[in-house]
Parts: sequence; structure tokens; C-alpha cells
Amino acid sequence: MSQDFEPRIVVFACNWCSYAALDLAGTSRMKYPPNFLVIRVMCSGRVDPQFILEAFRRGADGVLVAGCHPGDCHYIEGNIKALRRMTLLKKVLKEFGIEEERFRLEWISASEADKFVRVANEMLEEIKRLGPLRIEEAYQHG
Amino acid sequence: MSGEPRIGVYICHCGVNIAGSVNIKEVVEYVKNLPNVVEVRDYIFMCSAPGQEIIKEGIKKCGLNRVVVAACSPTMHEHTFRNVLAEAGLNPYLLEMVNIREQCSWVHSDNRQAATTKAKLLIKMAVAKASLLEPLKEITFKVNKNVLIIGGGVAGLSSARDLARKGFNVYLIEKKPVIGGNVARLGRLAHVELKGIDIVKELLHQVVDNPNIHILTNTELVSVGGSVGDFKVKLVKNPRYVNENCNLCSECVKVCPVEVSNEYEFGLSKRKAIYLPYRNAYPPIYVIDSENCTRCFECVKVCPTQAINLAEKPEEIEVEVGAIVIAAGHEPYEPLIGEFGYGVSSRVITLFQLERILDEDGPTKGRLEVNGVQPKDIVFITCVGSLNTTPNAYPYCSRMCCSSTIKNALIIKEKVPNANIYILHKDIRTYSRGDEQLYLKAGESLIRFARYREAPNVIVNPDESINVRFFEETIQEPVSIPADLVVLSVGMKPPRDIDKVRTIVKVGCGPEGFLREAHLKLRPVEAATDGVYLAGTVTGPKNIIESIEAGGAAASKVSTLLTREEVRIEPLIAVVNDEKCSGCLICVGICPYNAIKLRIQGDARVAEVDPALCKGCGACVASCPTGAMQQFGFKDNQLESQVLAAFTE
Amino acid sequence: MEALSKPVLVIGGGIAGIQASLDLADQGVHVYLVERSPSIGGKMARLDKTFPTLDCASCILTPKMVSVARHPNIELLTYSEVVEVRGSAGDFHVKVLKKPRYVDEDKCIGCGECISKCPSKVPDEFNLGMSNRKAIYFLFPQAVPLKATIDREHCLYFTKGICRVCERFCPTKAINFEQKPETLELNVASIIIATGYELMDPGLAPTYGYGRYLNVYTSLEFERLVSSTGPTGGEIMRRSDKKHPRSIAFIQCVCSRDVKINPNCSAFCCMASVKHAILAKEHLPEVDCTIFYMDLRAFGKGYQEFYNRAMREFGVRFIKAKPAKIEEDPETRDLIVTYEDTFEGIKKSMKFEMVVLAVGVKPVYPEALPLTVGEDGYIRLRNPYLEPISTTIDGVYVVGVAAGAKDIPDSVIQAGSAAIKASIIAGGVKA
Amino acid sequence: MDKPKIALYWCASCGGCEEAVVDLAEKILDVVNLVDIVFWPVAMDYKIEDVEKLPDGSITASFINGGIRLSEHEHVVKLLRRKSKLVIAYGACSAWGGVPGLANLYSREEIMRYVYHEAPTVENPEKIRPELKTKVEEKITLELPEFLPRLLPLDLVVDVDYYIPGCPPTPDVTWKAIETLLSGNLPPKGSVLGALDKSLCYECPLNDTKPEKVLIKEVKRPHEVIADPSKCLLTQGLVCLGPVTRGGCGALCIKAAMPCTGCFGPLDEVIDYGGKAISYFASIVDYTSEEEIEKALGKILDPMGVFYRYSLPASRLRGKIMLVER
Repeated sequence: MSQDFEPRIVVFACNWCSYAALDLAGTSRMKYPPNFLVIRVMCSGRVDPQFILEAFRRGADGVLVAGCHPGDCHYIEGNIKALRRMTLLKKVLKEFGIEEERFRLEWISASEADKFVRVANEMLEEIKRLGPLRIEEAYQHG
Repeated sequence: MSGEPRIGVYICHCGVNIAGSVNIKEVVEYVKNLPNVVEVRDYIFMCSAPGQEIIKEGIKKCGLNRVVVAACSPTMHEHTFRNVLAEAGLNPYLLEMVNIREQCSWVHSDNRQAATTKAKLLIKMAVAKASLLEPLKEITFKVNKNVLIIGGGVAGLSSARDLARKGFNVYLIEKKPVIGGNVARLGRLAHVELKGIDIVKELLHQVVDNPNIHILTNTELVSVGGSVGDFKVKLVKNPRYVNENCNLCSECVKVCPVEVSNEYEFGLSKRKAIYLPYRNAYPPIYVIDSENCTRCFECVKVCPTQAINLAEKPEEIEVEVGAIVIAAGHEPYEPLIGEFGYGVSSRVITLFQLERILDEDGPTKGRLEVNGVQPKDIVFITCVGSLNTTPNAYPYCSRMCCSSTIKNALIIKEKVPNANIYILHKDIRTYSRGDEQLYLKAGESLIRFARYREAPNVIVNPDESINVRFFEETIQEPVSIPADLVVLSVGMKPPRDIDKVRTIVKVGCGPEGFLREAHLKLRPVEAATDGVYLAGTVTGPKNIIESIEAGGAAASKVSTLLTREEVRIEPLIAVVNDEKCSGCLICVGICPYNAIKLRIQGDARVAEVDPALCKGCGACVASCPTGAMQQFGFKDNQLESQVLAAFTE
Repeated sequence: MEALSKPVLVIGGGIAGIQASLDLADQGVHVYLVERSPSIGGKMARLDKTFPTLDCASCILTPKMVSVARHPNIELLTYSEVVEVRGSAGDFHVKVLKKPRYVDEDKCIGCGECISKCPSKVPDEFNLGMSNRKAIYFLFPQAVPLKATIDREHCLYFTKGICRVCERFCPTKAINFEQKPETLELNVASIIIATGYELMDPGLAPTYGYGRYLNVYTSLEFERLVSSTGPTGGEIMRRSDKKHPRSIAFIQCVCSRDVKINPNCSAFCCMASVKHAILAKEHLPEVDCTIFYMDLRAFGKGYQEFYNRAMREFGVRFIKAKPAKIEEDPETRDLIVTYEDTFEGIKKSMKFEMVVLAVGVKPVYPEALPLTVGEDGYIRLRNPYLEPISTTIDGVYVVGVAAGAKDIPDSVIQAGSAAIKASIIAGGVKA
Repeated sequence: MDKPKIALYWCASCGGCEEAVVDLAEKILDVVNLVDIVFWPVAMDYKIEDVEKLPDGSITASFINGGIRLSEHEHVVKLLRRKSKLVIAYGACSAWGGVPGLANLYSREEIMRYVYHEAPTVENPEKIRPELKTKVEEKITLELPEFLPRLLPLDLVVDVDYYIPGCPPTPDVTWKAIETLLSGNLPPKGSVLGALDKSLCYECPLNDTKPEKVLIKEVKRPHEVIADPSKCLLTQGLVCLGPVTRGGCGALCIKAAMPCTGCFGPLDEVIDYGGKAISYFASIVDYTSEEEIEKALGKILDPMGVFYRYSLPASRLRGKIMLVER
């Protein structure tokens, strides 16, 4: 794949854990690639698979949904609801021909800034290897 | 608020925190051309008074009806800027914050161009969402004037004392049968002629007679419903099997056939199945340990006051409170068997066991002796369980152990003037007022200090003598010290079942399990959950004085809440569009708070959200099959607009 | 929320006084907050970032300052001093002297027009003299209240009888050269002392050469030097040649933990220096940072982890030693630090391009109160365990560094603890 | 006054929608009395040329069923669009692609290969495939319309005014839609005619049998269970898409103890029918561990066929993305 391909990746981050972890990455002056655009939600349980399909349709090369670890949800088990939905969504994405590396559901607690950095680096590398999703070209086929 | 969106975008430099890695000028030029944006301003500190004025002025001068602030994390200043909007006469929920500091400038400071591009995109996404924001009305509740305090140690007691004096009704619950926590079992304290129990007794003296305080021992939290200002709490009071008629005559203890190790004396003595945990325990009533009781009824037979009832059952108690203070304390770190010889030799004890031994009310009546013999060569090892000393240890400093170690060494010197005392340490951290003088005094008393980096090796010889070997950092030589008593200065760890409590009350914790404060520096006694406060060592190690002060500080915060007649909460909750709801019931089963009920409307049933119960997670919204359920501040179209803006150029 | 009770006096507008005032005010208690300088904010306002999170101090403090200014239950008396206290708990009679700003606070809109026109330059005390301000000035740009103050000692009109430029340019006619000191009489139920500290005089440790050697700084000076709002806009540069230093030594326990000068530990300097070393590394990645310490007191939540990061991630060097002396190379103005290498037991010396002294602190107390001071130089407390913030005068509390050196979270906690006690005396809760 | 002129056309569909019109039974006569049918290839002998001759905008309404699969479909619907005041997507295929739209999971080549070579009933040893142009004699060349790369719903090819849902639309829905159109009181453009603005649960007779919390432990396929016709099928573990599907069909399938498969399509607020269906259905699978959730949802062997049965070409992604040659 071309070296100058800079994927754009959307992150849906739960306010209490993952968003806080992203903040912590900042306050700890960690570094991660600038390709991740965060949309804050109060809970990963708010994330509707429709948004993820919409993101891919608009040109996302990857989507990351990040929530609290099971058992740690600020809303008891919103993250479990996310897990259920994303499990089914993954099957559907596969049928749509979207490689599994492009979509991840990760548990990132407020103290795991380093985990976010690791996940971000991994995802970026994998997606760079895959190349762009090229949704617009697919659309031009009708 | 109708009409076309008129958005003002305010970009903060945060000194050089943002401006250092983001080209603010370029961002400003870019943002000017975004749809609906009518004003763009930047300033060195948007959160400062002049910064806030700029926003207010913009709202008035440009007739703004939406505001985007690109600055730090919303967890830091969303509240601040909402107030700014309110003061300028704009609904505070017409604000959208963009995190261009924590999630942009700080993490991309190595790539100015990328940070600038990302800042632009993030602002563009926020502007898109802002265009769709709606004014929201805050939800208000009447504030219940009662408070629940979880934990009867010094932090909880000091909170209870201050709140009761202020006139609030306090429920203080303690899981154990006795009040006083860890402090109650400490011997003489530093700087004063007081023992741990004296502090507890004095605090108790100040609270037990106050009619506003209800102390419930043997009581645990079952569930918490409701929210700030109006919590509905279920408690269970486990049976003590002995009632207030008990006069501590100890007849029961004499006849009880069961003997087990006394955990309140850290295993230094035995107790019966019916027992008083330690001398001077409060309440002064025996307790039966149902796990070990054989139900032989001998105690019942001999009790002269008929105080014992083995048929007692757990009792469910419901209370309604406006605020909750978690003061669940800590547990001393318990070394593993074999760690520094602990559990291998009875001559290796923890600092807490030493406190009991040196206490006149303790198992040896204050005589320094182990196995009946007075030790002379005594080695203290600090940072046991702390500072990653051993693989099992925690990374943090437990704060109180250095002073406590020195204090105990000095007490030993008083009792056994010819004792040879070594304190092995990594650093002596006597930071608290007066403690440095204690350290100096220890030096004058010929207590010897040695510095280690790698954990000392405690070698228990076949003849039971002990050698402590370590590499001394200052003289850079290996050293072996013979010892007939090794004291492990153990640190603090979170209490065993804190996870249960924090899950019920919904408070986050750090990596080691201590509860997380809303802000480490400026909100140290508040949880992120409204109406929940944290006092004492439950947030991390503290000494006694600091715990008592934290109790007071938590009381102060509770008082600021309970003084109000009503409380406002963020209206970012779920809401049903009656026109679209088909009454399919899916949301009802999804809601973790039972906040959704069906209501008959005409010939159909529609879902209805109880705003007092909804916590705003949005799980029902994602589950709603028709889009009838939405969440204020996070509506489908608002989130979708962010996705769109992230990509469309 | 209306005040239902008798007022409380808070003396000192640093973070402890601010927090105590806000807590009281939120409990419906009317508060007089007296601050002797022209703005609240105290020492924390001078900090660039705070350990261990590296939160920027302004970002967390300025909103609190704004809240104080607009709280209906707080009456802010800046540029004022308590001159007399009589009475007892529940009924103190207090006299407060309001110094003249020569600017009408009601009229001044904080536009700064006067400041830009003032011709008289004065060393800026907020930046510890490392930059200049005008004779009419704001203490700092985010000052609360944002009202200009004329420094009479340096004002050309007051000293030479000429100028009055500020008066001419003031758009609201706020300048008033005729303003007189004013004495206010307050009746309060309780008093909270939050008067903070000042640094010990580094001249007490003459072997370190502060004042003689240009490139020796105090830690507070260094704090301003790394601050983006400071005299150099955050550029770390030497006084002698305006060059970035390639090596910095941070020396702990200067004028503290020293039986001859001041035996107390100042509690926060270790972490402040660790933070300074990290900030220096962030500003100048090539800089070499060395911390000379006696015991590294990283005791608070997250502090040890912060210390570990300084060592591992930022490569800060830690040497356990208390240097004996510093000498200056007269040519380069570099500094030679002599210390005993405890490992080898020999005297060593090391050259640095900048030295920062973590100078100890001493408390500041209002003279108007008959307080007893203990052997350690801090106010004597009634009972350090049971009432750790109660002075020997009933109804008078002491918090923050004035009650013993401590860091920000501990000051905030004490402030809250004092607030509830004062609020109990003030009474008036409608429960 | 002239009677309104009506055209009916059939693109890629099974023909059921044509039947549905006939299913109006005697009401068809009322319709015929009220309108002039100017084009209806399946029933009347009009040719394309006849339509071409009509002035632009002279047809009151064209009812088009089926998705756009062939170049001919594209040509005709564009023509009808030009000639018509209103274009109405009739039936699920026209509105969202319908069952034939599931072909979007495969490339043209894959489809051709399967249909002409690999399907079990095909006997084609010479591997002959239809050509776009076939020379029959010297002067006669037969032309076939082109098979487009993807099937598209009508509104991705021409502007559509209204939608009538169903596979096929029920007579009741069809009649209500016609009534609405004839009333002259036209709803906003883009409206769905003849159906409800609420989901099927609203009119489902079994909705009242749901327990307070609708959560399921075991997902069942229809052939694995003899469903109790008096109890909500979803609560019996069947994937019923009633909650996420527009009502108005009269719950016909449910009354026959078959779960709703979604032929009335999404409600207005829904962004992507299948995405929403996944979101709702997965939410109620009452397990918390990854393994158990995976196991329960693993019972859905063909998620696209279940959740996108009628709407794949109208989904956000339209079909398999990787058909794009890399």
C-alpha cells in the first residue's frame, strides 16, 4: 500500500473510562497517531451499529468502540449491551466485505491510557496494511 | 431558540499547552468558513475571567445561539463554560466543547501540522453537532436532609460528627461489629499521650450522644437507588445475637467451647465464638461469630441478663438520604507467607502486630515480648507491600508507615533502652508537620537507619535466629544484621470488598482499587457521581490526622448539598417521542435502572422515562427499534452529524 | 440560596482560602474573604503545572477564582488587611484596612488601557522581579478582580507630582488619586486563617550563592520561567546570557530539614522539583536534569509513579546528597556543585549551566490575632489529632501551608474541614 | 375533465407486486373507472414507443415495482420519470431493493458464473453465456439489456415521490395508498403511503402477551420450533423484526405464527434498517459473557438474509464493498 495513505479512524469513547483514558494519555504526554477522531458518548451502550455503518459509508477506514471493562460500567452493564450488538455487527460487517481489522470493540479503563495507545498503533498499522476502504469507488459501481 | 443556528467558536491557547502544538491562526481561519459559524475568537486562557468575558460579549454582540469552546477536556471545564452561557442568558446546554488539548495538542506535540489538521476536524465535528443542539431544562429534585456514611473509622466518625453538629440526620453504618476501624487498635500515637482508641472514643463521645446520629454496626449496603439529593438505600443489619442488655460480665466467654484466632489482634491471641473484639470496643456488647458458633447454647444458659438470642435474623433496613459518604477505609497489607520470613518465623511480625504488642490493652499488656521473650535486636523493614519492593507489592507510597515506624522504634527505646534498633528503608518520608522532628529524635536516640534498594533477605536460621541481609546503599556494601525481632512496616491496600460497595454506589477506582476522586487536586473528597463523597483512606493512603480532616472536608461538601432546598441534575437523559413509540417494550428490558414504564395513551401503550431514575446511559436509545427513544445531548442526528463532519470535506 | 447565618471571615485568598470561602458560601454562609494583594490566587496562580497530573494550574484555579468573584455569598476584599480582632467565637469584631488602589473598583472595567499608557516600569513581583510591570498594573492577566491598582511608590504622579496619563486614558474615569485608606468593621462568627507562606530567605544558605550567581534560581522563579505566562513566555533561559541551559541541577532541602536554619520538611518541594525536571525535559529535550535530594518524599497519590516516570521516561538523574557548596565559573557563569558521593564516600563536583534551589517555606500569620506559635514555628493547635485545624482561640481555624507545609490536595481538604466547623459556629442551617 | 393517467411497470421483481394489483379484486374495477392506464406491460399491449410519444409530465402517476438491475430498467424508469408527475415505488424491491437485492453480496461475475455454470440444475458444458449483442444473421443482431454491477432501489436512479411498502403490498395498503393519491390531499414528498407511522408491534395482536422485560436466552429458527400462536414470537426466541418494521400490514405473518421478516421496511427515524435491527435484536440477548453471546447469536446463520432481507441495496453500504477490484 502507498506509504502516504493516512487512514481516518472514528473512535466512539465512553465518557467514564475510555474518554478518560484518552485524556490521561494527554496528561501523561503519551504520543499516538493523529488519525483517530473521538466522538464522546456517555456509555458504549449508547453506540448504535447504525453509526458505525454510517462512518464506513462516509469514508472511515476504521472504527473503534471503546468502553469500560465488563463489570466496571458506570451504568452497570451498558458495555455488555455494546458487546452484544457489536458481536452481531461484526458478522454483518464481514458479509459487507469489511475486513475485521477495521472494526474493534475494546475495553479501556480510565487508567489504561497505554492500552489505548497500543490499540491505536496496532489498528493503524493493520489498516495501513489493508489500504483505504475505498467506499466511494464501491459506490460508483452503483 | 428557534431560527438558524448562529454559532460562536472560542479557541483557547491554554498558554502554550495548545498554542504550542496547534497553529491557532490557521485553525481560526478554517473555522470562520464552517457553516453557521458567525464568530471565531481565540484567547490565551478561555477559562479565565477575561476569557469568559469574551464569550459573554460574543453571545450578546453577535446574537449567538450556540457556542463551541475548543479547549481542554469537557470533564475539566464543561461546567465552567455552561455557567458562562447561563450568565449570558443562553441555555447552558447550547454549548459543545472540543477537546483539543488532552486529545490533540498534548498527544501530537511532535507533529504540529497533524495536530492542527486534527484540531480543525474536531472543531468541525463539534460545530456540526452544535447546530443541532437544543436548549434543555435541568431536572430538579427536593433534597433529602439525611446522609449515609459508609464506614465507622475515624474518617467516617469525623464526617458524622461535623454533619450532625450542623444539624443533619446521619446514618453511620459499619460492616464490622465494632466502630473505630484501624485506628482503634493502634497503640500510643506520635506527638501526644493518646492511643488510637482514645481518638476513637473522643470522636464517639462527640457523636453517640447526638440525637442526629444513628450508628448501625454489623450493617452492610445492599442497594442504592435514586440519585443525588434523593437516594433510596437498602441496608442489611446482620445479627449480633447479643443485645444491649449485655453487661460484659464475660460469663458467656468462659463457657464458650470454641476457640479461634482473634483477627482483631492480628492473630496474636485467641478468642471465643462469643467475644469482644478488643478492650474498650464500641459498642460495649459481645458479639457471636456465627461462622464458628456451634449453637451449643451454653452462653445462652449462663447469660444473667438474657442478652443472647441465637435465633436473631438479618434485618432489612431502608433509609432515604440526600448524600452518601464512602469512608470504607483500607486494610493493612498482609505479607505473603515467606515474604521477608513472615509466617515462617513468629519473630517476624507486621507493624500493626507491633502496635498491639506495645499497647497496654493488647495481648501482652504492653510488654515487648515474642514467644514470652523480650527481643533486643530489632530490625524494621519499611515499604513492605509498597513501592514495588516485592513482586506482590503495590507501586504507591503508603505515606504513614515511615513516621509510624519511627514512632514505634522510639516507644521500644523507652521500654527497652538497650535495644538495638535498625530501620531499613528506601527513603524516610516524614513529611507531615512535626514528623521530621521525630526523625531527628530517632537519630539522637541512636536508632540506626540503613538504606536498601533491593528487598532485604530475611533469613530464618535453623536455630530460629534471624539474619537480615541486604545491600546498604549509602556505604555500598552488603550487610547482615542479626535480629530477634523483624518488624515489617506494611502499607495500606484497599479494603477487600470495596468493589462491591463502589459498584453499588457507582464510583470508579484507580488501578490498585482505591476509589477515584472527581479531581485529584481540587475535588479530593468528591466522587464523579453526584451526591457521593469520599473520605479517608478509601481514596488512598493517609495518616490519622489527614483522614480526620478528609472526613471534615467531605462533611463540608455534603453540607453544601444538603443546605440547598433542591438540586439540579444534568438533563442528558432519555426521552420518548410519543408519536413514534410503538409500545414494543424493548427499552423496558434494557434499562438497568427500571426507569422506563409503559403508559396507556389513547388506545396504545407508549414508553415513558422517569427522569428521576434515568441516569443517561443511552442504552435504551441504541436498542429502540423505531428511533422513538432519544437521549438529550446525544440524539441520533447529533451523533450522526459528528460522523458526517469527520469525513465530508 | 440566601445566607441564614452570621458571616465568617477568611483571611488569605490562595487556594486554601478560596476553597474554604466557596465551601462556606455554598453552605449559605456569608463570607468576607480578605486578601492583602490586589488579586486572589496566591501561590498556586504562579504555578505553571501541578504534579502529578501536570494539569495546568491556571486551568484548574482560575475557574475557582471566577466562582469566588461572582458568588453572591462572598464579599471579596482584596488589597486589604485585617488590622484588629476582638471578641470571641460566635462574635468576633474585626477591623479590615482597605488600602487605596487609586482606582475605583466599581468603575474599572479591566480594559488595561491605563496600563499600556503608563510610562513607569517596575520589577514585577508576580514574576519575582524577572520582568517588569507598570506602576499601574494587574497582578497578572487573569487576576480576580480584574481591577487595576496604582503602586504609589512607583507612580510618577505620587513620586514626582506629574503624569496622570492613566487618568487621561481611562475610558470610565475610574482613576482616583484622592482615594484614602478605608477601615471596615465586620462582625463575624468565626475566622479561618489561610495566609499561606513565603519562601525562606535563600541567603540563609550562603554557600549556594543565590543572589551572587546569576544562574542560581529559586524553585518559584523556575516555576515562572517555565510558565507560558511567565517573563520569558515559557522559554527556559539563563539570566546571564539568555541561552538555554544544557544542564540543570535541582537542589532539595535548601533552608529546610536543616537544624540550624529550619528543621521542618516543606512537604511539596521534592515533587515540585521532580515536576520541574520533567517540564525542563519537555521544553528542552536535550537538557540534562539532576536532582540532589536527601529523601525523595513522593508520598501522595500518584506521586511515586510520577517520580518513577521522571527516572525512567524522562531520564532525570537522582543523586542522594546535600551539596556542600556551589561555585561560579566567572567566565561561563556555569555553576560547580560540590557534594559528597555517599556511594564512594568521596567529594565530587559537577558542572551545571543552571541551578534551581528548592527553598523551604515559613508560614505567614496575620499580626492582628494573638496566636501562639509552637517550637516548629507553626501555630499551636488545640489538639493535633482531634481538631487538627483548631487554633488555641476558640472559633479560629488555620488551614493550608499556614498550618504546616503541605501540597494542594491536602490544603483543599483542610479548607473544607475548616469550612464545616466555621459553618457550624455560624449556624443557621434550615435542616 | 380527463381521468388521471396511470402507468405501471415491472423491474427486477418476482411479479408478486403485479399480482398484488390484481388482488385488489373487484376494487380494481373502481380503479379502472377512475383512471386511464396508459402503460402496463404485464397486462396491456402498450409499447415503450407509446410512452415516448406522450408529452412530458402527462402521466399522473407511475407505479414502479422491482429494483433496477438491468440497463433496460434504468432506461424505462428514467423515461417514466420524465413523463410522470408522480413516481411511486411500489413494493419492497422498488423501495429498498427487496430479496433480489441480496445479490449485491456478489459480483456480476460471481452471479453469472453461478447462474450459467454452477447452479445444480444447470447443464451447460460449453460454458455459454448470454452476450450483449448476438449476431443471428447477417443483418440481424439481437441485443440484450446490460446486467448492471449492482441492483439499486428506484430512488437511487430516479427521483421518487412516494413509497408503498410490502412484499408485496397488501391490497389494503394498496387501496389506502390509491385513496390518498386520489384524494388530492398529497402528503409530503418521500412519504410512505398506506401504512402506519409506528412499528408492527403497535398493531400486533400478540404485543400484549410480552412479559415486562423482553429478553431472550435462545435464538431459534422458524423451522426449529412449533411456535405458540398466542404468544409474542420474539419472546419464543424467533427473530421477529416486527419491532423495527413499519406496521400497516395487519400482522398477517404473525397471525400465521410466522415472525415478521421486515417487508414493510424501516420507520422514518431509522438510518439503516439492518443496522437498527441488529442493534435492537442483539440488545435483548440475555447473556453477559463473550462466549455465551457469541454462541446465542451464532444461531443466526445468515445475518444478511435475516436483517437485510428486503433492504440491502438501500443500506448505508449497499452491498459487499470488496467487489471493487483492488
